[in-house]
Amino acid sequence: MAFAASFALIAPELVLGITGLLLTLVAAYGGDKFARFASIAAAVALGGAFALVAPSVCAGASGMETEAFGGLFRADAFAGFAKLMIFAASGATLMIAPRFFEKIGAMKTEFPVLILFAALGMSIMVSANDLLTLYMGLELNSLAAYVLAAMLRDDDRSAEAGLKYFVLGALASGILLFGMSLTYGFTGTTSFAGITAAVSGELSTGMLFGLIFMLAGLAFKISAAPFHMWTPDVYTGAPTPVTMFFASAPKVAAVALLARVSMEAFGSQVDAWRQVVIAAALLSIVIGALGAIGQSNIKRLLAYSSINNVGFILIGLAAANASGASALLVYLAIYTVMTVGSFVAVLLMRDAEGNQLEGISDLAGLATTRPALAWALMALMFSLAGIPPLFGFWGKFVVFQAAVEADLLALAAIGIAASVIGAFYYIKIVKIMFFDEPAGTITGEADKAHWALLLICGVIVSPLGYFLTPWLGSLADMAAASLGLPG
Amino acid sequence: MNSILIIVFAPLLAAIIAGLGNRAIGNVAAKSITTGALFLACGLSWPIFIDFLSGSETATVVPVMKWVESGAMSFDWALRVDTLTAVMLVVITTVSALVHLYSWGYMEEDPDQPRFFAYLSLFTFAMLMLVTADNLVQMFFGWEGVGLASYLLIGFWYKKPSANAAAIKAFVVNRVGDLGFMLGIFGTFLVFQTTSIPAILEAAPAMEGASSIGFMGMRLDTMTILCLLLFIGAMGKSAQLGLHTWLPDAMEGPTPVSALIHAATMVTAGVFMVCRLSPMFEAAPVALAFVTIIGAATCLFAATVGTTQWDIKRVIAYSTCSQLGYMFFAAGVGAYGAAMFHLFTHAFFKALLFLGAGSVIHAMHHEQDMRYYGGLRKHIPLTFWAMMMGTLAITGVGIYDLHAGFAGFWSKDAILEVSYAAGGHGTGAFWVGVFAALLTSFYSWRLMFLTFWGKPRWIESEHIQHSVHKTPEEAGEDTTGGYHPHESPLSMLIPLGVLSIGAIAAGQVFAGNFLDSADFWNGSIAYNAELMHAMHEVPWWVKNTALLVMLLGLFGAWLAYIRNTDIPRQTTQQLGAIYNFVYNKWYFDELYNLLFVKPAFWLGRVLWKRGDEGTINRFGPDGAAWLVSQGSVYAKRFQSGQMTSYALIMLIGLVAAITWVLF
Amino acid sequence: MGGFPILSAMLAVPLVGAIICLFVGANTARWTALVATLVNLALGVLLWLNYDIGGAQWQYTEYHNLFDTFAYALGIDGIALMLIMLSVFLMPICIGASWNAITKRVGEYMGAFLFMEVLMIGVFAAQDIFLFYIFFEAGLIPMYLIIGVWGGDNRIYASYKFFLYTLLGSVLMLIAMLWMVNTAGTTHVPFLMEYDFAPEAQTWLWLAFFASFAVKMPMWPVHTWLPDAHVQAPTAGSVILAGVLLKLGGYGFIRFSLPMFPDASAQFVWLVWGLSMVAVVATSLIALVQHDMKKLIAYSSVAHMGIVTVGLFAFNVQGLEGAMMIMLGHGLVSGALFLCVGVIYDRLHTREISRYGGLSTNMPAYAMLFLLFTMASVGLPGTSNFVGEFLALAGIYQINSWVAFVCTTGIILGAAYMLYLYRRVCFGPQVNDDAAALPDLSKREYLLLAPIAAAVLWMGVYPESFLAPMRADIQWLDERLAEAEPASDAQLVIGQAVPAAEPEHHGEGAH
Amino acid sequence: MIGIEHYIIVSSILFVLGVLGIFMNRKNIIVVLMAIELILLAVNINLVAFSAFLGDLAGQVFAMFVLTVAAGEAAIGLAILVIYFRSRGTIAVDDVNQMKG
Amino acid sequence: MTVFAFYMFAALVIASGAFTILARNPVHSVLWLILAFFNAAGLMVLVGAEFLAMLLIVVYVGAVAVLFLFVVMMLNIDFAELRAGFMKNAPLGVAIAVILLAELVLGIGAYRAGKLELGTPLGDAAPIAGASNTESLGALIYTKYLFLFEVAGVILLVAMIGAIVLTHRGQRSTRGHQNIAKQNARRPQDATVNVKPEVGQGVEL
Repeated sequence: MAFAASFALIAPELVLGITGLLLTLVAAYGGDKFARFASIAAAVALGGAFALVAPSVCAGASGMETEAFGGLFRADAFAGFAKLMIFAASGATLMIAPRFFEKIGAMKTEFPVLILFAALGMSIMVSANDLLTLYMGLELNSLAAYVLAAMLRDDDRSAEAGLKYFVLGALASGILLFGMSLTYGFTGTTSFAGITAAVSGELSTGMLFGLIFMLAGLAFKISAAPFHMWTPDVYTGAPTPVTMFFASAPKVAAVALLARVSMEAFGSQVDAWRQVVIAAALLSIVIGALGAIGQSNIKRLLAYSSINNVGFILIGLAAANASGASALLVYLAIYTVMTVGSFVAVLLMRDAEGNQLEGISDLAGLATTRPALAWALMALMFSLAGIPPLFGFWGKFVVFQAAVEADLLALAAIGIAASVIGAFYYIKIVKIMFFDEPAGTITGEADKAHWALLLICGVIVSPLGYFLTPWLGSLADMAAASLGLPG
Repeated sequence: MNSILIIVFAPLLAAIIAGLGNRAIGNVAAKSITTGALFLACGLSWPIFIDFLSGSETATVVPVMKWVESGAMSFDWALRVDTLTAVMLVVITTVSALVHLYSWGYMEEDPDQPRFFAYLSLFTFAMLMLVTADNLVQMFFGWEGVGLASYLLIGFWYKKPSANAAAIKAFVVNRVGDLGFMLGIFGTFLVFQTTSIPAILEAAPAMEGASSIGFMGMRLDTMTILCLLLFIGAMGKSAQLGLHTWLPDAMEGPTPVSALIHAATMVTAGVFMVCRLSPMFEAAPVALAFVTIIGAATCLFAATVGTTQWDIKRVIAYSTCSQLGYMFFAAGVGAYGAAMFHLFTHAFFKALLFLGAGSVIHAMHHEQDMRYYGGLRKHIPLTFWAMMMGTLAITGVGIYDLHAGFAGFWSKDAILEVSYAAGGHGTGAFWVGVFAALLTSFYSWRLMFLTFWGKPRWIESEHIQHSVHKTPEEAGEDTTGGYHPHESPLSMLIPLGVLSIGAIAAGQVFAGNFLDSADFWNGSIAYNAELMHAMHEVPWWVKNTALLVMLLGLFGAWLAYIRNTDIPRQTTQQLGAIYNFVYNKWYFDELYNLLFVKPAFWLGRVLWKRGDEGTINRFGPDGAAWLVSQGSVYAKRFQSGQMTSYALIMLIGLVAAITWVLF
Repeated sequence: MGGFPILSAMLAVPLVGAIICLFVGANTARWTALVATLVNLALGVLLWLNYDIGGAQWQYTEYHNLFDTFAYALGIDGIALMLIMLSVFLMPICIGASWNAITKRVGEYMGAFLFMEVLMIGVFAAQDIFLFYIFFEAGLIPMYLIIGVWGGDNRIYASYKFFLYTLLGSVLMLIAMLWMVNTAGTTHVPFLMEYDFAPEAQTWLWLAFFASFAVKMPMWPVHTWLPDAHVQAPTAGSVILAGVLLKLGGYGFIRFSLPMFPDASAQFVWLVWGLSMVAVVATSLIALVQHDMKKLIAYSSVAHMGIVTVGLFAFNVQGLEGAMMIMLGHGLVSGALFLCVGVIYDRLHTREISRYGGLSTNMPAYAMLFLLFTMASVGLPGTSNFVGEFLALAGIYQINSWVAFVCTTGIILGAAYMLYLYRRVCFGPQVNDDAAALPDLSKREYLLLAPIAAAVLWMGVYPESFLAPMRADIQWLDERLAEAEPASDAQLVIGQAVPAAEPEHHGEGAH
Repeated sequence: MIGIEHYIIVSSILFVLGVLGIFMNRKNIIVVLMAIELILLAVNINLVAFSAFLGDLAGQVFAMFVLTVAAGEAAIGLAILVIYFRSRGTIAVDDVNQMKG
Repeated sequence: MTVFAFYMFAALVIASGAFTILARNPVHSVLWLILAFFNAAGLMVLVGAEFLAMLLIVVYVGAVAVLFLFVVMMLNIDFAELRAGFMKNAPLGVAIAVILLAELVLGIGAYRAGKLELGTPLGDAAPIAGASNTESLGALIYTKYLFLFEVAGVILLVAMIGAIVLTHRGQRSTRGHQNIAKQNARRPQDATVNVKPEVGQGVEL
């Protein structure tokens, strides 16, 4: 077995893993004094991993050469594309988290370690080419995530968030596992390639059950309705940087994984799962939109917004063709930027003492008191709503384009009509910031790092983002091509 | 013949200068410019008319500018001059110039004189555009332009609510007619693929009875429907029965306006249009019958109402309406020349009557109610004589066998005779016309007697009371209240004099040309030589009926208003319901109010409150918003915060998915 | 002009201006905006002067392929040229109208307006269907802000309604566009205009586009956002809304629905006619009973747009040109009417008609201009709207007399509600002391209204200037539609007499 | 030999019991955690049975990893439970509803 | 014999599973859970997976179940309050669960004994002929599944870090839970209660 080649392929994961282990030691021996250092080191490691992944993405790596460890692991462009987003989002989390935790005296050296391991888990997830790898990566990520959610252990809401996330997450992974066991039994193999071969004929009921259970388990991870119920509570309760992390990186990983399982492993049985995905997509769009209306906590609103957005991502998945996969990746990339930007903006909501504010009403009149923040948030909101010329529109555009190409016209029509409900609460935020009398509560200073990140996200979601489209589009196309889907 | 350009555009230029200059250039300048422009136009018009009389001039078209070209539909600004136009030119410019002059005196004390003169000139321009139109759309331009001017002038005293109401009424009722006119133009274009009047008239005869067209689900004779639609436009402008309600109310405008627009020129535009398009109407016998019937009905209706009104201007207004009826039934029986002749003479004597009435009103401190007049003959003799000339003209005084008479005698007699000669519908129209002539005589003399004879009843007028600062009780026996009516200034008397000449002589001088000369018309109207010949052959009694009924009317008026002034009261009491019916103008206003105005407002409110807000908004956007907000309430309730229910929902989702794919 | 990308320049100037406005003080922002819009107006004039009438169908084309499904493609035909001219003409006036009226957040306001101008020009100039969509949709954002930030008391409701209503209308169009591009294999509008989609597909595509354009237009019964938006928007916002944004719907019909789906257009002709007829009559009646000036004018816009839609769906040259002329004329006239309302609103801060009265006495110049625009709105010949209304109605009459009849009643009702408005505002005794004390137009206001007045008269007297650039394009469209054109109900028969006493009912012609 | 169906039935029943344990319980979170273990047990039975019947050891390897993860999961779960108890003073399921709506 | 053993183990595993979730006392639940593990191990032995069976006992019973017991004890929960109760829409939950079970059983076709078609393994993880189950597994884990084996290690590490991060209290005193004021404020009437149980009924703890 060519272990050397395999290790070369998992170089990014190795970087993350080894840094994680080293930082564990730092944490164990150095304590919380080294929290900042650990954050920076972890961010550097993520940067390194990013740099290691980038070439394979740009080269559009695919095929046998990308398989490591006897086909357990696959470092193709699709995985690479997702990894880039995962690492970027994780890095962003590390950039902004210290300020948040330090303010409340809860910064721990373990935080970057857990982020690193979570990123490692996600990285493995998206590279999974075998049910076992899938499960291990997913659990590595999940376990780290449960801990991160409950990180503020003295905070009621954080503990509750951790608990809810854990219990429901465990249930979901149980469902997923049960599905995997059935899949294993009825296909005789755990490798995706084997499954693909086994399901290419007629789908037996057992396989079908396996498929559905697996989809359900993964739907939990991407918080697609009706497996989304944990999302608002956990997003609200978890520390804001962690919420940002949850809303971005794991979602990318889970979506990529879902795409791989459904489009690649079960790619020949599109009809079996398409209906389910469509139903989940529409439900997510509607429930996400309805739930977001009337929220008073911005994190909770963004949680619903993420559910809403997942619905659109699933439309790309339902298309089940190369352009669908590409669209899904493009959407994910834009969504990641938008969601990171939104949460950075939320983190910038501080009162004079530097305490975090989460109430939407605190945003009142922001356009006059803090115009830069208000304009950035407005751009993000319109972008999330998918109004051109902001970049968020492009995500919706490619997704619906894929759906139309796959002849899913009714889905596209209903989906886009339902997106209008979503626009309602996005423009409500704009309304509060621009039309209302200033509340004057947001007066606190902010870090340069936050502003820098917000600026980057703001520029990307602005119409300037369209300059990225050729580049983003071709990368996503190459990544999608590595899945080997029909046109 | 480029003088036509000056004739048409000089008033426009004057209107623009006076209108925009307004207070900047001052009253005198504005008045001088407009009046000057009109006299210039008038001076240039008569030569053209005379040239046509002498036959030395033929129809010409002076192109001005491109207007619209849209596919096959193309129409340009152009000025057409032919006999018909020439007749209208002299009528318009003469009356207008005189009215301008008259207004110097009449409007002396008004603060807004430049505006008034600008409007008057603007009107003249629009009217000239109408009569010089070479295509239907330019005619429509003039048509609407005079409507605008009429609106502005009726509402000239814009602070008076009644004037505003009358102005809007005039415009909107005219628009009803315009609806027909527009549809008529569209239909004409559909059929002939052109809007050029000569082209249409050339093609029209070929369509007679041999063509059908679908219109609003019906299958109709092409020319009939086209002419009917166009005639609806004429009905609106010429205040024919059904669309006449605006005309009496239009008397809210200053009296010179009534004289110019609502007597001499604008209201006759409908007659002009029918004459202008006479070859088309000739091709549509059904439409012509309709024209006759409407004309006769209007003639009768307005005459009856005229006998009961107290407002001096309203009496004349109904009289105008009635005279327009004569013109229409003349046109309806095919005697377009007679119709135009009556239009021509009527312009003079009716303008005279109005201006005379204006002079009376001027003298009586803006009192218009004849009940408060009386005995004015001696105080304002020149006005009296002018009015007398007008009355003699309108009542048609003249003796057939002597070939002598006032202007109205010639034209009205011609109409009665020709309708008798035409037979068919015409016979009916004749009898109606005769009866209307009786009434005309009665109300005209009634007006004269009430105003100029009898004892002064002035003090009962509020206007006079204001003037002399006395109540009737204070005045006691002196029913004049010590008020001294003054004869009008020269600027007002000169027009009266000029028009008196017209009222006396216009018929005598021009009858031959208008009635009996196909050469004079030179193809500008459909000239039915046979009919005109037959007109002269009617029985003797027909020829003298008009005089007879005139005398009867005179006698009746004398009886009731000089001899025994109790008769009117007794008669009204005896006739009761009929009197009220007539006095209230056959309840047309009330009926329209009930049928159109009130339902429109009611419907508007219903459509707004119940429709837009109560239904469309409620179930549309607001309903959707409500639905969404309800949905969000449920979605929030759904998110109970309980882990167990979350788990349950996940499970339900799972089961649902399995069930879905299994079955 | 050689290769100078004048359309891009017209997009760039206001865009740069908008960005500058965001960062400068109030007064600088005002001047920046004014200069930017005037420069654009100058560019627009150049555009018009250099437009080669009778030349190529598409001129000033610019094409930069960004990537496979998306191109920066600009280019105009005569129709677009006219609408661009309308936009650039109204913009400086809007800026001027806001000069004193807007005092808070001036920079943002001017920025929003300039951004709006970019989008409007973009919509008319876009030759890529998706570029069009982006411009079309993006207009929601600045307008939402304009209504919401600088609007009246009920601005929140109005801005939400405007935003969501129009968004809902237009999203389905995107799906339809995606399908079309997928099927036809190009995003290039001129190509799509000549592409023959399958008739069954046309039905659905047409409906999707209709949803968008009908809301934008707005057609009855999806018009209810308009009164609210108009009433609540600041004066200049109403001007732009009525002047240009409503025209996007009509432009959409003429650029997309009709040429791309001629069969479906014919198929749904009764839908359009029916809704238009209801719009003309119902909204006119509603306008009659309004007591808010802006609402009245807003409803009148709906009625006018009804005539536009029947004109568009008359399937002949007169109808199409008439519809275009109404759009241009209505853009000027309704804009001017809103400015007129703005003039007195700035003085008295109320839109209640009953609070005014007798303004002719103390504001004669204002009364005169208001009268001119009132008459233009009524469609008096010699003003801009007449040409359009006349041609549009003449056009529809060629194909259906019932529709023509019902829509022509609009001229009666239009006269009624406009004159009734004018009477209550400018005529009558001066019952309100404060209204009686209002000063007449200022120089600035003269400068705003006089150009529109001149344009209104110009269009009425010599519309050839405006018709000529469009003629070839309308002709092209008419030929494109010729095959699908529904039968006329007139069915003129020549040479076959029908007895008058017994009119024959033809099933085809009767309805 | 007992057929594979029997094992599937047993594991299905156990799985459903585990699921029921999660959402039927309203008083005690610890039992919820145990129910999760039941689900994992069901999965393990399935995997092992399939592995045996297929003659393929991947299932057993899988089961072994599941066991490992389950142990880790239990540790994390209990740790979260502990801090939850510390901050709230209760482990009743019903009380875990501070965030909702 | 194996048939009997299977049914016994199967019945017991299901029964103890049921009692795990139904028991009122968490301690009982843990004990029922342990029983379930034992029986499951039995089932595994029946199919020849003795290593897994052993692992189940060692890991689950030896570690997990004990951990549960430990936590149950540590939290010092007032068991009197912990009566087992059901959620309000329990019938719905049960119905759904029954449907799920029915679909699983019927859907997969498990009722048709002997006719179930399993997949065909690729053969890359087949047991080594002649070697014991444990040996074959070992050979696989350290070769084919080495990568995952390492990942499993990381997972356990994360679990450890997580548990420590969450529960470890740094420089607090050993009597971290002690609240002097609360202790002082405690009154006998709050702390003690006099119960008189009926004959045959226990004291509710």
